[in-house]
Parts: sequence; structure tokens; C-alpha cells
Amino acid sequence: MEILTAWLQGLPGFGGMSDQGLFITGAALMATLMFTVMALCAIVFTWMERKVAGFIQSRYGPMRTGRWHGWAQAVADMLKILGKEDIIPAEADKGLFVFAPLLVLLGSLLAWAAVPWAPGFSAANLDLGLFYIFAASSMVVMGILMAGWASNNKWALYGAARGAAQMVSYEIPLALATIPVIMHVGSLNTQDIVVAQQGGILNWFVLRDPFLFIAFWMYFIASIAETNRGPFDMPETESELVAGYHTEYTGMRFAFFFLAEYANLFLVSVIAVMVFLGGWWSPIPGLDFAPALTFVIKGVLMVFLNMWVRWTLPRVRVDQLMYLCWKVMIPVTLLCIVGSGVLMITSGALG
Amino acid sequence: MSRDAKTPPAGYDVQREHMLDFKVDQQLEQVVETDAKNFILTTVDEVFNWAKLSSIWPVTFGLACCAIEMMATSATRYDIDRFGAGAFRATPRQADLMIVSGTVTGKMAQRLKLIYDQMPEPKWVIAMGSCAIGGGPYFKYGYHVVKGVDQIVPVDVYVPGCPPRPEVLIEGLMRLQDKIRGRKGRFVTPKWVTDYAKKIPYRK
Amino acid sequence: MVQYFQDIYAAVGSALVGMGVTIKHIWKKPVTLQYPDERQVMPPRFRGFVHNDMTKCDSCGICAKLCPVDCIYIETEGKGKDRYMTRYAIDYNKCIWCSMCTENCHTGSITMSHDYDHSVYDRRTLVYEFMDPTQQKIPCHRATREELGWWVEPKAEKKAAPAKPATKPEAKPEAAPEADAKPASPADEPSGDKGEDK
Amino acid sequence: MEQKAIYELLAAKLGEGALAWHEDEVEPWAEIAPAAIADACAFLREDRNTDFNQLMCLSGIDWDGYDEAGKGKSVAILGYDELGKPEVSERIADGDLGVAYHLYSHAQRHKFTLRVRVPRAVAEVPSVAHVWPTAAWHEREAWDLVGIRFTGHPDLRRMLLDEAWEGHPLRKDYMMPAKWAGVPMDGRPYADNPFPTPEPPAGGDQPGATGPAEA
Amino acid sequence: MATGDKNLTGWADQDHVPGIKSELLELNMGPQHPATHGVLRLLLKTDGEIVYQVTPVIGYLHRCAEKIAEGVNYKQWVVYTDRFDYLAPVCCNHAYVTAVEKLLKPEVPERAEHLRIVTAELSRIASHLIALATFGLDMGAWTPLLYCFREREEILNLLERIAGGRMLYNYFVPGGVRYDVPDEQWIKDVLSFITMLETKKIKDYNDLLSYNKIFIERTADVGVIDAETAKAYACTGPVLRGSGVKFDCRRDDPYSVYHKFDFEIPVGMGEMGTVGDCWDRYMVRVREIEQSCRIIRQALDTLPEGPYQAIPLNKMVKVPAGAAYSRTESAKGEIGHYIISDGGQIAFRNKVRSPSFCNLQVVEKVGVGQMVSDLVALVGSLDIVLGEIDR
Repeated sequence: MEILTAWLQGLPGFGGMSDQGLFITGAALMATLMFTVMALCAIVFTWMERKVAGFIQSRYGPMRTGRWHGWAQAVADMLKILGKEDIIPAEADKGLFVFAPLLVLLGSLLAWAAVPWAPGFSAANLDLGLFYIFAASSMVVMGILMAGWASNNKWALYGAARGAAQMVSYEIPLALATIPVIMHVGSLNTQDIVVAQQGGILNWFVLRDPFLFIAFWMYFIASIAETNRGPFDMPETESELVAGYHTEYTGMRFAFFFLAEYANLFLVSVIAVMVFLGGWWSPIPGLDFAPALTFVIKGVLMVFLNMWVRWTLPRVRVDQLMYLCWKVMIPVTLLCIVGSGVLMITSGALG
Repeated sequence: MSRDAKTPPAGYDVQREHMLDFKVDQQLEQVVETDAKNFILTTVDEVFNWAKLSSIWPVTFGLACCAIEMMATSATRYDIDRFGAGAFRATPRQADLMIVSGTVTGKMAQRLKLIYDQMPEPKWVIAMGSCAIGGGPYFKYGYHVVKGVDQIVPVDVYVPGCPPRPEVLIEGLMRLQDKIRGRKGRFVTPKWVTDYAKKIPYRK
Repeated sequence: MVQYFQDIYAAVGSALVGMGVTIKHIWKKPVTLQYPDERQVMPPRFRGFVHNDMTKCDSCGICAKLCPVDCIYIETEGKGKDRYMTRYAIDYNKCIWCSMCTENCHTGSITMSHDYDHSVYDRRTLVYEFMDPTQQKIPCHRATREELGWWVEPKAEKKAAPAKPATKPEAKPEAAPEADAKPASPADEPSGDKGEDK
Repeated sequence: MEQKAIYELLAAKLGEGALAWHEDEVEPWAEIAPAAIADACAFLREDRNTDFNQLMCLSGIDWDGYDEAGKGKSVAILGYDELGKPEVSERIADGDLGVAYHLYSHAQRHKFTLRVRVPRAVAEVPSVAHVWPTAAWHEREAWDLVGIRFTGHPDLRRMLLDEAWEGHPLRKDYMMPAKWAGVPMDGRPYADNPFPTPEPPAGGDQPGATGPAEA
Repeated sequence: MATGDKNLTGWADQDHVPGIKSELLELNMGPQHPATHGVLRLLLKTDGEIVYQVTPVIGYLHRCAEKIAEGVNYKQWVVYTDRFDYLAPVCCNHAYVTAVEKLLKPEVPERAEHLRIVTAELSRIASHLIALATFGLDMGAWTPLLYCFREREEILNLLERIAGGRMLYNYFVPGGVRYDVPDEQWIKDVLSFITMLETKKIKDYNDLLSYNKIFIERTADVGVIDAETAKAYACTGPVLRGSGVKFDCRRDDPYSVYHKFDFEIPVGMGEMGTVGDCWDRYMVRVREIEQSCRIIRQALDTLPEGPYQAIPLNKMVKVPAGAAYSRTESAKGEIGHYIISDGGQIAFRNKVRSPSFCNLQVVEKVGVGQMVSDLVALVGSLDIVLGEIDR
């Protein structure tokens, strides 16, 4: 943000602008940029999902839209969805029905603000960055609950109820898993967290100590659940609940859910990169030529891991999902916090 | 040609050629060319048409034997996802295409109509297999079988076969793409068959 | 408690094994047949659209009679030597590709071709007419066919065929089961050399 | 156990209820009076020697037109004609209705066949659903398709067809419906498509509706 | 997690929260629902996730096959038997042809019997592969579906080479089979395929699905059908064997020449939970694939020379008057044909006792008290085919 305002100031015509005006212009620009990134990642990742699924399943996936491996597939999907009829069921609660997809999209969009793309470059360099990200992405639950309720469809209601239970529960291990890192850094600022991991792969938090390693995988599992993807796609469960909370959604509104899903997917992946995998630092120290690119590549690799898991494992049942959360992941993440803290004290890192 | 010709008229051979030998014709070349260039676009209409035909999401709606072939089409060997049509949606609200894959019975016809009505515009229907096209083997004694799904919902492409091979379904999908593109594709029945068939509304 | 940790271990272990299987497949070449560009070579017995060689058919009607779904329409006019076929059509609205019509065709005129992919936009065009009544009528009686120079079933072959209990007069001579006589006819069908897209 | 011996056991138990033993070459069967069938089944199920714990099949049969002497002549059933219109006939069937029970014992490894015959006008047979739970659906199906009412059945609704369906299709004089609940069942002429969809124009005929190749 | 012990009788009458009237949620699952394997419709009454009452509604695919049997002749009806269990059509052909032959008593040549068994077992493998695939899909595992379909395509290609059709073959005729083996290469290909299946592919499925902990958690102890229930509801096939009853028509009521071959009958042993749970039924199918491979290998190794048809194809079949009930082991269970002939070319009555019809009935009993997700597992593990249920 600071970089952006500084850049804007340098431009002809902006020089005489007040600080407030600069801030607003900068913020608008940044929001546009973030939204574009988000839409772009939805488009790239839907294509990638289909290709990864294809190759895992010994087939090709999209091949004919565009020329090279159907690269334009997701573009076509999006354009087509824009052109679809928009149906609001007669029995639906119209206000909620319309608002729910926007809320879901907003939830994931807001969280993007604090993502540190490169040194000093994030939309909002907040002191409570990580906290803010978790807080903002919690809004997705509200949207899903609203969507399920407003649709006036029993399957959607089931999906929403499951989704709410799941996402609220998994917020806890998700946040708990990052606490050891916060303890190490001593700050919630996202830039600070990345800066603390400078100096090659061994300084990344994931390899700092065994508890952090476990915490990373706990975070990974919780993030899958948080984004409602297989094996934890309880709100959608195609073979049980038809399409879950978005059963009644068509066209543009469905596209919002779709967009939000993939935006969320990339969001949790980049958070994992930011918190555990060294952010924009390259694995070998001194090779940090393109920090933002490194950051994105790491994020894409995490997304790939996520997809790989999704296309391998069967889905868990809703009660098993809760069991996993409350009886396995929360104790383990708490253990990680304690263990990591003990290691810090013993190694004198605290002093 | 008179009846007392000594040799069988050449017409039959020609017919046979029409019937069985489908060579690459001019139209097909055009279509392929379009496919190749389809992201260099000229008008908004064409952009949307291209988007529509490139991303036809079928609804997961299997009725009978043909449903298994529909699954096989989406599975490894034939992979309908290559055409962007692999995203089977369980809810009709998000689907563009209904593949009526199998026998439509009286009880099911009402449901089928409901599902069709739930789909948002623009929507298409492929009638897959003899049963869906015209009752198929259940035509004569099938008291509970609807003789052709086009009496219930409008059908865009008819895919013959019992069940049609996955290739034929893919071919049907390509014909549907041609239709969305606003143009006839290849492989349509020969013209003389079409013309002649129009003269006879039904048998006799 | 032990069970608890065993379960976690089993879950992680089996998930990793499964992921090993899937990652193995990423590097393998997909088995997909890219249909319009690649086509499967059909085996000789493959049953595609039915084709009737109208120069051979003498409209005995056995195919229509044996068809389980009554999808073959044959219309004739006249009697005896003056019997002429005016229509031969196969209705793919009903046909189920069962090959029962080809098995008992004594002239061998009706065969299963290797064509299978013709989707249409209009259901009426699925009634495949094999002749145009405005152009020609096909003589059915053997004598008439011989007289008019049409193809007739060779006599020698008829005698070589084992005598059947239910031999019928001229119009419906029985022939040996067609079980293995199949490959002869599809060989000349244009199956493999279909026009490719590119 | 020999099938004949089973029948003798059964006959001893039922007395009047066991009507006859038919020593057919392929499949011998016992004819039971309709009123006694529930008892007979319960006996065969409970008795240690017979122990028929599985009802393999329960078939409802319309015997109309079947010549008991063997050289029967089938009643030509009605269908839709080649145009798809329902065939109509004045004939009213008068033959009996029947039910055949095929039993199997997992323990004893023997089979047995029971048949009952009821006049068409009565068409009521006691249910055996309390003996074998699987009979419940079979009987519903027989009621649905053949129209035999099973007395004492817990839930005798139609199985395959809709509740509002008229007639019982497997009866020999069943006439095919032309329309049911707004759904046409007859074959319409192909040209009579209620939703005619225009064929797409051939390539290049209509400017504007064509692809970029012509543009 | 066993939920079956929950007593739900009279649930709706209880006053759960004082002052708030509670009632059960009625759910309509199907006929267009991804987990109902076609057009089955399940009417559920649920208390949240727990199912209180299941009522299957069938008939959405009622294709009047039994009526057609009274209208077409014996040879023509073979094509309709293909369409009952369209996943294992050859097994259905086998059942029907066996019933006709009981009355007709032709001397079926040994070679024909061997060819029948080879094709029927191949078909059974194909059917079981789909059962695994769709069961995996019900559990949310997509990838096994596509792997199983890949192997199924191989089987279809093999069957296409011998019978001509891709999915529905019309291969059997009363008195034999329609075609002989196409060439020697076909036998070699079949053998190499089953070797590949036995050595590599089944291991893949096991790694990917069968022994996956999540899969086990989802299926073990779920939908338990005990042996008594299974027998009372006349369950057959893998459902019965999954409940631990060692019964297989091929062994215990032999038809064709199955008595000549050496194979095991896999039964559910409750390795992961209770005997008769979904995992057992699933695993019985996996093991049956292996046994089918054994049968195929033996049948092909001892394939006798000679004719393959007792009745020429162009001869009409006239069946002597009488009635015969014949049962054979299809992929789904015991398929029975009750044929009443009046001495003509057309059957007087042909009743089909289809295995899925009887197997599905058990849902009414076992499905109660399960969770909605478990009900999906239960229905998936029964491996029903609607073409056969509705006929």
C-alpha cells in the first residue's frame, strides 16, 4: 500500500493530491488488483483442478477449448455462467438468497488484503494481519448458512447446517496451528512473519522444530476442511446432498460461490506459505530475485497438494469430521503450542 | 429409370456411398478451422456462443442402460471432459444439458419434465439411445414407456444406438456444439434420406 | 488410548499409500482415446448401423419377422412373379443393434456395417430409407430377378447348404447359419478409412 | 427330502387344503387351496424337516387362455400397433388367476413349488408376508401387475406402477393406455413433435449467426 | 459408529424441547439423485442426520419386460434379458437361457458351456468393477471410479470381439452361443487381461480404497445385515455372502458346467467390523473378482473343441408345454426365471425374480437408525441395478 501510494505520487497529475485522496485512489486500485487476482486464480485453478484430476485419473481433462490443453476452458465456463438465466426460487427468502453469495465472496476477498506478496507489498500492512485474515474469512460461514436457509430446499439446508458446523469447528485448529509461529515471531503482522523466515529452507518455520512440522500438517488438514474440499466437502457432498448449500443457485450467483471456493483455496494455501513455508524467500538463501513469483509458485504447489488429496481420498462422514476436529486436531495443535513453547524456552529463543 | 433395365441401377451404389462413407466435407473443414481459431473472436455474440459450446455441463441424470455408457463417456477411455462437458452437475440448476440416457417411463416423464423446467436457460437436451429417441425395443408392448422423449421436452440432438457407444455420444455433443454455433456439422444423415423422410410423416 | 494412536497412524499411512497410487498415474500416459482424432479399430463382428445391399435383397421378409423390435419396414406390391419391393427402411428409433436380422438372411444382403456415429437433429431422419420408390422397384421373385438381370443367389451355394427341415419354396430358401460367414461382408465397409478431423 | 415326501407331509397337515400333486417332469408342483396357502407356507417354513427359509420367487399368473392339457394356444396379447396406436379388443378374459411359490431351504438344500389358483372374479389369496418378509414386495408386485389381492398384507400398494394407474398390465386382456396423467404413452407420428426445434442452418447461409470462419 | 441401536419408535410423539413442537423432516431422495444408482427414489423421514424411516419407491424404470415376454418369441426375448442387469448382461442371458433349456432339453455342447462361463464371468467382473466404482463414488472417492471404468473398457473390448456388441451382447441363444471364439489371440488376450487384473489392478484398488482408513471408517459397522435378516429377505449374491452365509448358486445348485471348476466362495468375515457390514459386502466383490479370474482361466485352459450350438440359429425354438423355474448366480445375486410354456414359440408367462429387487427390500429394515450418509453407503453396498428391479 505504501509502495503504491508512493508510486502514485510520482505520477503526473497525482502530485498535487491530498494524502487522503491518494489513499483512496490507492485503495481502489489495490482492491481492483486483488479482485482481478482472485478472479484470475479462480479461472486458473478450475482449469488446473480439471487437468490434475484428469491426469490422476489417467485421462486428459479439457483438451479442445483453446488449443493447448484446453487452457481457455475456465474462461469459457465463466463466460457461459454469466450468460445463464438467473433463477430465484419462488419459495426462497429473496433478500438472503441474493445476499448470501456476495457475503461468501466478500469474506474471501477481504482476507486477501493482508496477504504479503513481496517485501513491503501487501494491500494492507496490518499489525494484526493474521488475526484479521482469520476473522474476515469466517464470514464465509455466514454466507453458506444464509444460502442454505434462503434456498428453501432441504438438501441445501442440510448442506448449510453441516457447513456451518464444520467451518466453525475447523476455525479453531486452523488458528491454533499458527500460534506456535506467532510465538516464534512475536507479531501478528504478516510481513513480519515472512521476514522472520529469511535465510534458506532451514529457517522456514515448517522445519524449525518438530512441533512446528506437525503444526503445519494440522494447518493443512484444517485448511482443506475450511475450504470445504474433499475429503471434507461435507456442505456439498455430491453423492449425498445433491449439491449442498448451492443446490438452488444458478448462473452468476453460483459463479460467486465457485469463485469464492477457489479464491479461498488459494488464500489458505498462501497463508500456509506465508506462515510455514518461508513466504517469498526462495529455498536457497540469496536467490530471491522475484519474491512475488516465488510466493505464488509456492502457493500453487500447495494448491496442487490440496487437489492431489482431494482426488485420492474418500469423504469422511459428518460425525467423523467432528471427531477428527475436536478429538484429534485440537489436542494435537495444543500439544504443538506447548511443545514449541518448551523448545523455545529450552533453546533460549525467548530470551 | 425404367423397370426393365438389365443391370441394377447405379443409383443404389451411390446411395450406399451416401449411407456409409462419410468423407471429410467442406463443412467439416470449416468447423475444424473454427475450433482452431475459436479464441480469436470478433463479436460479443460469438464470444458467448463459443463459451456456451465449450462448456456444456450435463446434469447427472442417468435413467437406464445408456446411463452406464454416459458414465463411460465421462470416464477414462473417452473422457468427455476434453470437450469441457465433464463437469456433471448433480443439481439441474447449474446444468446446461440434459442427456436423456435411457427409457423414459410414464412415472419418470413427469420428473423429467420437472428437471428440465428447473434447468436455467439456455438449455439443451440430447436424447441418447433408441429408448429415449422413440421407445426403442419397448415400442410395441411397453405400456409404461413413453415413445420418444421429444413428446415431453424439446430435443436438440438424437443419438442413435442401443446403447450408443461413447463415441457416438461425443459425436452427438459435437453436433450440439455445431448447433449452438449456428451451423450444421458433419455426419448428418445424407440429404436424400432427409428429404425422403420428410415426405413421409410416419410410416405410410 | 493405544487404539487412538493406531487409528491415527493407520489413517495417515493408508492416505499416503493411496496418494502414492494416484501420483504414480500422473506420470503415466493417459489411456484416453481422443475420439474425433483417433478412432478405435472395430473388431470384425462389430455391430454398427445395419446396411442392406439392395441389389441382393429379394424382400423375403425374414429380417423383418425376426426383428425383436419390428424396426424393419418392407413394403411390396403385386403377387408371384410380379411382386416388387417398394420400400425397405430401417427405423433407428427402434433398432437395438442385436444383429438378429443378419443371421438368417439367406442372400447375405443385410449386414452390420462398422458405422456407428451418426447423430441427427431430426428424429424423422433416423428412418433410413434404402430405396426411392419414385426411381425403382425391386423385383422379388427369383425368375423375375434373373430375367431382369438382377443378382440372384447362386444355385451351387444353395445346394451345398445342408438341407433344413423346414425348406420353403423359392421365396424363402433357408441357408446355413451365418455364424461365421460374417467377416466377409464388413471387410469392404469403409470402417477404418473414415475421414479424420485433421 | 424328496419333493413327493414333502407334499405328503404337507397333505397330512393341511388335509383338505392340499388339492393335488402334479408330478411334472421338469418341475413337480403341489396345488394348494387358496385359503390354506398361508398355513401351508407357515408349516413349510417352521417344520424342522422341511425348513424352507427362503422364498425364492412368488409369481402371479393370469391363466387365461392356457390349455391345461398342455397343447395350449397362447392368447395373443394386445400391444401398440406399428403406428403406435393401442390395439383394442372386445374379448373379456375369463381364465383363473394363480400364484406360484418357489421355496428353497438353505439347511436342507431342497426346493418345492406350490401353486394356487383362484377364480378371476375373486382374485384374493392370503398373504404370506408374515412368513417370509421378502414376500411383501413380491405380493405387491403381483397385485400391481396381475391384480391378485393378498389379504392380510401389511401394505398392499402398487409396486412398480403409480397408484393412479388403471388396470393390471399382465392380465391377458389388458389394453395399453394411450395417455396417462398427461403423459402420452402411444407412439406419435414423428412429424407430430410438440416441440419442433429448427435445424441449424447450413454453414454460412445466414450471416450473423455464423462462426468466425466466415466473418 | 453404530447408530443402529437407537430406538426411534415413537420419536415424533416425544416432547424433546418443552414448548416446541418437533416433527420429522421428510426428505425425498431421488429419482434423480447421484447416490441412488439410477432412478430409485427413497422417501426418508429424518431427525437431523438420523434416518427414522426409509421407503423405497421403485418403478421409475418399469419397462414392461414381462409383458413383452408374452409377445415375442423365445429367441427374441434374449435381447430383453440383456437389458435387465445392464451391468452384467451376459449373466442375465445365462439365467434365461438356462430356464428355456430346462424345458427344451437340448444337448448343449461342452464348448458352448465353456464359452458361456467365460463370458459370464467376464461380465461379472465388469459388473463388480462398476459396483466398486460406484460404491467408491458414493463414499466420495472419484478416482477409483475412473480406474475401474478403465479396466471395464478392456472387458468390453474383449466381449465386443467375441459377441459384437459393446455393452449389450445378445450372445446366448437357447442351445448354445451365437458365435465361436474369434481367434486364438482372443484367448491369449483374455488370459493376459485377467493376469494383469489379478496381479496389479486389484492391488491398486485395495491400496486406494479398500484399506483406506477413511473408507473403512465409513463402511465398517455400517448397514449391518445379519445372516438371519439376509435369509428372511431372500437376499442373495454378495449381499448374502457378505453376511457370512456361504451360499452360491454356482456351487450349491450347480448349473452349466460350474461343477467342473475349482473356486472358492468368499464370505464376509467381519475383518473391519461386524459381519455383514458394508465393508464386508464390498470386499466380497473384490474377492469374487479374483475367483472369477480363476474360473475363467480354468475354463479357457480346458476349452473343448466341437460345435457351439445345439440348435441352428435360423431355427425357431418351440418349447414344450410345462413350467420351469431356474436360478443362476448373476453378479448381483440369484436371478430366477419362471417360464410357463404352452408349447408354442412364445412364452405364456415369464416371471423374473431379480436379485436387486429382493436385496433392495432390506433397506426398509436396515436403513432405519442410520445416518443419511450411511444410508448412501448401504444402498451403494447393495449394488442395485434399477433395470433389474423395475424390469
